[in-house]
Parts: sequence; C-alpha cells; structure tokens
Amino acid sequence: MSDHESDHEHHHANSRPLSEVELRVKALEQVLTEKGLVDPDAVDAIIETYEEKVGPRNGSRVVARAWSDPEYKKRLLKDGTSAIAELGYSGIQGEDMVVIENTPDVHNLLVCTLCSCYPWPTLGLPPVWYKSAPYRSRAVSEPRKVLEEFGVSLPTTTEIRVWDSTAELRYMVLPERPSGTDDMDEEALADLITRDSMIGVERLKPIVKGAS
Amino acid sequence: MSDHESDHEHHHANSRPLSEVELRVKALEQVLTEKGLVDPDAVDAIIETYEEKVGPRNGSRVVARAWSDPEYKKRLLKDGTSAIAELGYSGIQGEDMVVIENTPDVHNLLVCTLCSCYPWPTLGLPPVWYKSAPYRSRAVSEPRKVLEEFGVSLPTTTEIRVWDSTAELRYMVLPERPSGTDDMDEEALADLITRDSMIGVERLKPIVKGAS
Amino acid sequence: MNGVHDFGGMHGYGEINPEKNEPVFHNEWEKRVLGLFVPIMAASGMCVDEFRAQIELMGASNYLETTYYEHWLHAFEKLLLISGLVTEEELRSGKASMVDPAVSPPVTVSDIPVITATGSSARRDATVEPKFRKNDLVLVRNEHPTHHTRCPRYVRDKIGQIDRDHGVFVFPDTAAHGNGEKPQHCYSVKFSARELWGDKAPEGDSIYVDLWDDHLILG
Amino acid sequence: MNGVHDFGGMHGYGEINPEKNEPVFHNEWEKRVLGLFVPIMAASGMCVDEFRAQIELMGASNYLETTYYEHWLHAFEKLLLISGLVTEEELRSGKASMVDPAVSPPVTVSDIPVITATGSSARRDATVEPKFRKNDLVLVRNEHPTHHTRCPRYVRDKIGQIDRDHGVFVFPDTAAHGNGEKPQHCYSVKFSARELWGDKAPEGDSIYVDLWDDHLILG
Repeated sequence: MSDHESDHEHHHANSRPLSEVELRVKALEQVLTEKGLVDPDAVDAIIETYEEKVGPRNGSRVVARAWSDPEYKKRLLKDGTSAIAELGYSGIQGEDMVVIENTPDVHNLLVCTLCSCYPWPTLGLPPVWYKSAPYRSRAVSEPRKVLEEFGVSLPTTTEIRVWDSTAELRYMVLPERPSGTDDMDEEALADLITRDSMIGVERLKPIVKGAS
Repeated sequence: MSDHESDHEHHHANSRPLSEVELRVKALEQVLTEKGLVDPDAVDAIIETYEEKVGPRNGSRVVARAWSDPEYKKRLLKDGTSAIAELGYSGIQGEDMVVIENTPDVHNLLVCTLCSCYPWPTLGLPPVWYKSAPYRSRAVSEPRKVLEEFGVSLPTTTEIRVWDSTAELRYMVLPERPSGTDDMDEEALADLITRDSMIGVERLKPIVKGAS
Repeated sequence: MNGVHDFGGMHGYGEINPEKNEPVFHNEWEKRVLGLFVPIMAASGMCVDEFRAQIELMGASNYLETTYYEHWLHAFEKLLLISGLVTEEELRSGKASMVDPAVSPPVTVSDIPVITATGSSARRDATVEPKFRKNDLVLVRNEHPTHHTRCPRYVRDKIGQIDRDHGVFVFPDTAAHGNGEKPQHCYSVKFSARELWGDKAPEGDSIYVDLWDDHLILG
Repeated sequence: MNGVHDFGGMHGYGEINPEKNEPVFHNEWEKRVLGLFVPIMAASGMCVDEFRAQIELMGASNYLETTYYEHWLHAFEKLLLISGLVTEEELRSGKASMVDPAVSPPVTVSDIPVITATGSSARRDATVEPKFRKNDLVLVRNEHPTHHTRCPRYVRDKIGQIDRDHGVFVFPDTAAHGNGEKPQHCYSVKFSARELWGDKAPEGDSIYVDLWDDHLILG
C-alpha cells in the first residue's frame, strides 16, 4: 500500500520496487549507527521536528503579523531573516530569508528549477508537486498556465514575477490581505493563510460577511 | 543471449525485458498483415536490402572515385545527390546529399543531435554509438574530446567543422586521400576507406610501402 | 519542444564506447521494425516529421531508457492508432478485430527496389524567394515552441552566418502537426563554437546547423 | 553541468497534479532519509553543494525515475563512500566491517533544537567588493561547465538587471568540488520573460534568478 502511495512522485510505472529503497535506507542507518556516526534518537528528533513542529502555520503567523503591524511588515520586507526570527522561526533552509510582497498589480511565484529549495522554517518541507519535473520546468517559462492549473487566472495587467531559488536565499511570498478581514485579529488571520498562497500558486479570496 | 546483446543500446541496466518488445513487434506485424496493410515478404525484402546490399562500401566507392577522377570530385562537391546517383546510390535517407571535404586544415564531423539522421544509401544504417546520447550530446559541444575518444588527435591549427543534420539533407565526409596511395586503383582505394572516416571520427592513415 | 531528445550540448551521458565489429542488427525484432517503416508510412500516409514528433512525445525517461528501434516501434503504434488503422486492443492481442475493406493495397516485394532507391525527398519545386543569401549574418529566433521543431535549443538566440542555401524544403515544424508543408528555403548556418559554447571553445571551430527561413531573422 | 536536473523551460513533463491533503511523508523510509541529512552532513563534513553535485551526477534516467528522497539517499551513499566513512560492502550488507576510532561523536538529540534552528548559512563575513550595483545591466556568461553550477542554462547569454545585492555568499560552483568557498556577492537578477522566452511571452512578466559575480559581466 505504501508502495502505491509513493507513486505520486514517480512519473512512470516501471520504477524500482520500494522494498529495495527501504533496504538501502535501513542498511545505511544501521552501518552509520554501528560506527557511532549516527544516533538514531537524533534522527527521530529531526523527523519529529519537521513532521510536527515546523510547517506552514509558522509562515501564516508571519504573514498575519505583517498584515496587522505595519512596522513589522517594513522590517519583514527589508530583512526577512531577522523579522521572521522575531517570531522564533529560523534555521535549516531558512538561514537567509527574503520576503516578497504581492500587490494588486504584482503577483509573485516561487520555484527552484535546479533542485527543490524551499523555506523550511516558515513553510515546512516542500510538497511533492513543488519538487516535481512539471512544476520545476514550467514555472519559469509559462507561469500563467501553471497558475491556471492551480485555479488562479490573472489579467495581463498583473505583472508576474517568478523567483527561481538558485542560491541559498529562501523566498516567501507575502500574500495580499483579502478584503473583509478588517476586524480579524492575528490568530484569525493566520487561519486564512494557506501554504500555497505563500508559494504564490494561490490568491486568497475576499471574505464575504455572512457567508458560511 | 540476444537480450544481452541489445544492452549495447541501453544506458541503464534496469531496462524493459526484450521479450515484451518482441511481443509488441510480433503483434504489430501480425495485425497489419491480417488487415492487408503489410506484406511480410516486402518487410523481408527491406531487411535484406539494408542488411546485405546497402552499406558503407557504397560510400567507399564514391570516395575512391572522387580521389581518382577530379571531374567527378567537382561534381560530387557541387551536387552530391546526382554525383552519388551516377554510381547507383540513392533513395531513402539520402534523397538530398551534401558531401563535405576534409583538407589538411579542415576536419569535418557528422552528427544528428535531434534524432539519428544518417546517409543510408552511402553508409548503410547507423551504428549504435552514432545514435547514442553520449555522441549526440557531445559532438557539437566538445568535438575534439569526442575525436580523441576515437583516437583522433588534431592540432588546434586544424579547423573542426561539425555538421548537425537537423534537416533532410544528409551529409557525408570526403576524407583526405592518404599519402602512399598514388598507384592504387579505385578498387584498392575503396578497400582503405572506412565508414568512420566518412562520418569524420577517423583520419585515414598514410600507406607506408613495404609495411605488411 | 524543449525535450530530452534535444541532446546538443548536454552533459552526463558518459563516454561513447563504439562496439567493435558491430552487426547491422542486434536482434531479429530490430529487423522487423526497420522493415516495417516503409509499409507503415505508406499505409498510414504519415510523414517523417509526424513520426519524429511522436518519438519526442514518448516521455523523458522512457525515451532515455529505450533504444532507437524501440523509439520507432513506439511511433508506429501511435501513428497507427491516430490514423485509426489499428486499435489498442488489436496491438495488445495481435489479432485484427475487423478488416477495413477500403484500404489501398500494401507495399509489395516488387515495389521495394524502387521505393528504397527513390525515397521521398522533402525538397519542393515551389518558387519561394529566399529570405537570406550566402554570408548573411542571421539571428536564430528565440522561440520555445511546445510543438515539434528542428531548431535545436543550443542555437536559439545565437548569431550565425548563411553558409549555403539548400533550396526549398518542407517545413517540419508545421508538417509534423498537419499544419501544412509551408515550403521555404533551408540553409546550412555556420556558428562559431565560441558563439555557442563561450570563450573556452577553440577559436576556429564551428558548427553547421540546417535551419529554415522561419527560424531566422537578419542578424 | 548541462544535466536533466536543470529543468527550467523544459517541455514534456506533463501537468502538475498537486495531491489533496498531502501528508508530510508518504513512507517511513522517507522520514529516515530526511532525519539522516543533518547527522550525515555533520559526520562527513560535506557541504550542501557537494550533496547537490552528487545528485546531478546520478544519470539522467535514474534522476528522472526516482523521487526527491531517493535522490538524497543516492547522495548520502556517494558522499559517505567518497569520504571513506563506509564501504560499498557495508552499504550492501548493513553491517559495519570496522569501526574507526577516530571519528567525532555523532549529533545527539539535545543538539537537534539548536542545529535545526540555526542551520548553516552560506553567507560570509568576508569583505569583498561587489562587481555590480542595483539596476546595472548584466550579461550572464555563456559558460557550459561540466562541473556543478547554480547558473541555470536558461539564463546563459541573456541580459538581466541587478534587482538587489544579497551580500557575500559561498560560491557553489567551486565549493561543490573542494575548490574553495570563493566568497563573492550574490544578486537577484531580473530577466524579462521576453528576453528569456521570446516575443510570445507576456510583456511585463519577469523571472528573478540568484547569480554570483563570477556568472556575470557588465551588460
């Protein structure tokens, strides 16, 4: 069953059986553990960190703060790394952060064409589609078609900026604050903010009062 | 056994078992035959043509004639198709031929980066290496390294011209006539001329009198 | 299309390793595939550009993991399915589910000498003015079409020089998709190795690529 | 290197198909691979550029047919073999043939919060003059190195504009091969979509790529 699930990352049916991969991983960890090079408890602690503690909720809090506090937003756009660290998010694959702002006229989109660089401390580990050949190949050359596949249709008057993470800078999109959210507090705002809106493949919808 | 031999064209070990391919080919030919779209005897006749009649010996004869007859050589370089047809070679994958001449200062090399175009009437069917990713990728960007792998080391003063067959023109190299061949007749000359020298991955060696 | 088949200038495919005393074929099935080319193209009415376009659509790793004659086999199957001459089920079973009475007779043994010795030239008699002359500098259009093209990626947006005018030929970029032959001049365009690959390339070396009027603008 | 990993602008890979409610991991073994990154990089002393270079050397169809975490696994094995910390036989058997007494202690549970929250910045304090300033027009060098590079093929020989100077960073093209960190300024360079993809691209759109001084010359 788990074999079947992993096919999400495969483009072709005749890929290697996963049991081979599982054996390789097991052998690798075992050898390194026996040699005293790896402590399996440390491996567990890392897994727990990225499975349970670090995820797009962090990024949502950053965005919600920026929407709520104009001074924070200024700092965030000027020096993403330290502004994000103010909220306690920092470290691996987010050592040097750049936050880019969506406006009514500009839409930003993130990609890493050469591998799959992604801002872990704020968005967690990247989804499979972000790491896939279709996204990595097309985001830079036909971003509008890519956005349409995600349900985002932008007029030609909206300028699209695609950010290819070819260095160790990690980017994050600051989405536009939707209308109808004026009286929401940070926690309520954070609930609105999706991972995809911070990658740039989603535009947040206006909140219509009275709608369920 | 024959499965193993076909690995020459594979770059990776975990390719499909050939029996599957054999079944597909058999099914295809059978269906087309039943439908009256294919006559298997005609298929046999084509195979026989390219396995036994058409091969690099044809090209050798063209080159030997050009070395022996200056007027023929002029016609060959001016209109390859009709000069080659004078010797009876024409047709599929050689409908429009261009012959390019090696000189002491210029060395020519043929490749087809997009597929594997090759002058069938004069050289026969292409060898596996000519159709392979390593040759197709490297011949245009590092022809000197490619030539070195074939044992041809050229001084920087020799100009290299690589011909990428991206259209329906089919190219053939007219190698330099080696020294020591002045008293040879066309048939003896043809014996010297190799397929690789007409692709441009070989330079013919001078003939040293008395050498065995 | 910018596909993996467009190998020019790629790295990572290793050494060339020519086989000593290589036979013409390595397997019986390869012979049948070679032999089926002429009859299938005749029966389907497809052109070589449509054939190549199908190969390029195989999928990257499928293309890389299969051989030349497997590429052909793939294209045969696709072209026959597209033309409606066979069904998926027939290709699976090897049995014709019905015989279409309307088809023209197949290529026969007696046709082979003429067909192989004649082929099918892509040269056209149409009177079309050439857009360029020998020695003209030309810029290859910076186009990245998703359809079949014979303009390889490594020369796009580069400047070359017209070496010779081959005459008027079918334009594969349209012919591959049933959009007409659009006959036009095809040229051998000379590019310096340095223009294509940078300053580290040897100074005098050059690469000649056949390109059509529609690929070029005056440089 | 001009490898298949350099996906920008390629065609033929199909639609994106995001998975609804995707879990963080799809398999237990993926978790172990993720968790091994920090300990292995610490033990081997290898940098992320060496790690990426190994992934790019996987071989084209192997790269295309395997997943993200399989790429990581491949690089782990290669880096550990190169550093001499494990042998092929050990990786096959899963049994250590000998324990080297000289190794430093492994990363422990108590290290994890600090390591993950700190990471390892590629920014360097070195005082290096920037070669370019904001708004400078720059031409990306037309280089096709066979080694690891973070300059993707689709921007080479194209003109862009310096959008911002990120400061001084390790240069991956040398660091990936033990040729030193060569710290230098890294910039976000803005390219118009038309410069990269031709006239059919929408007029106002642009692509920002991070490039280093050594990739650029004044445009």
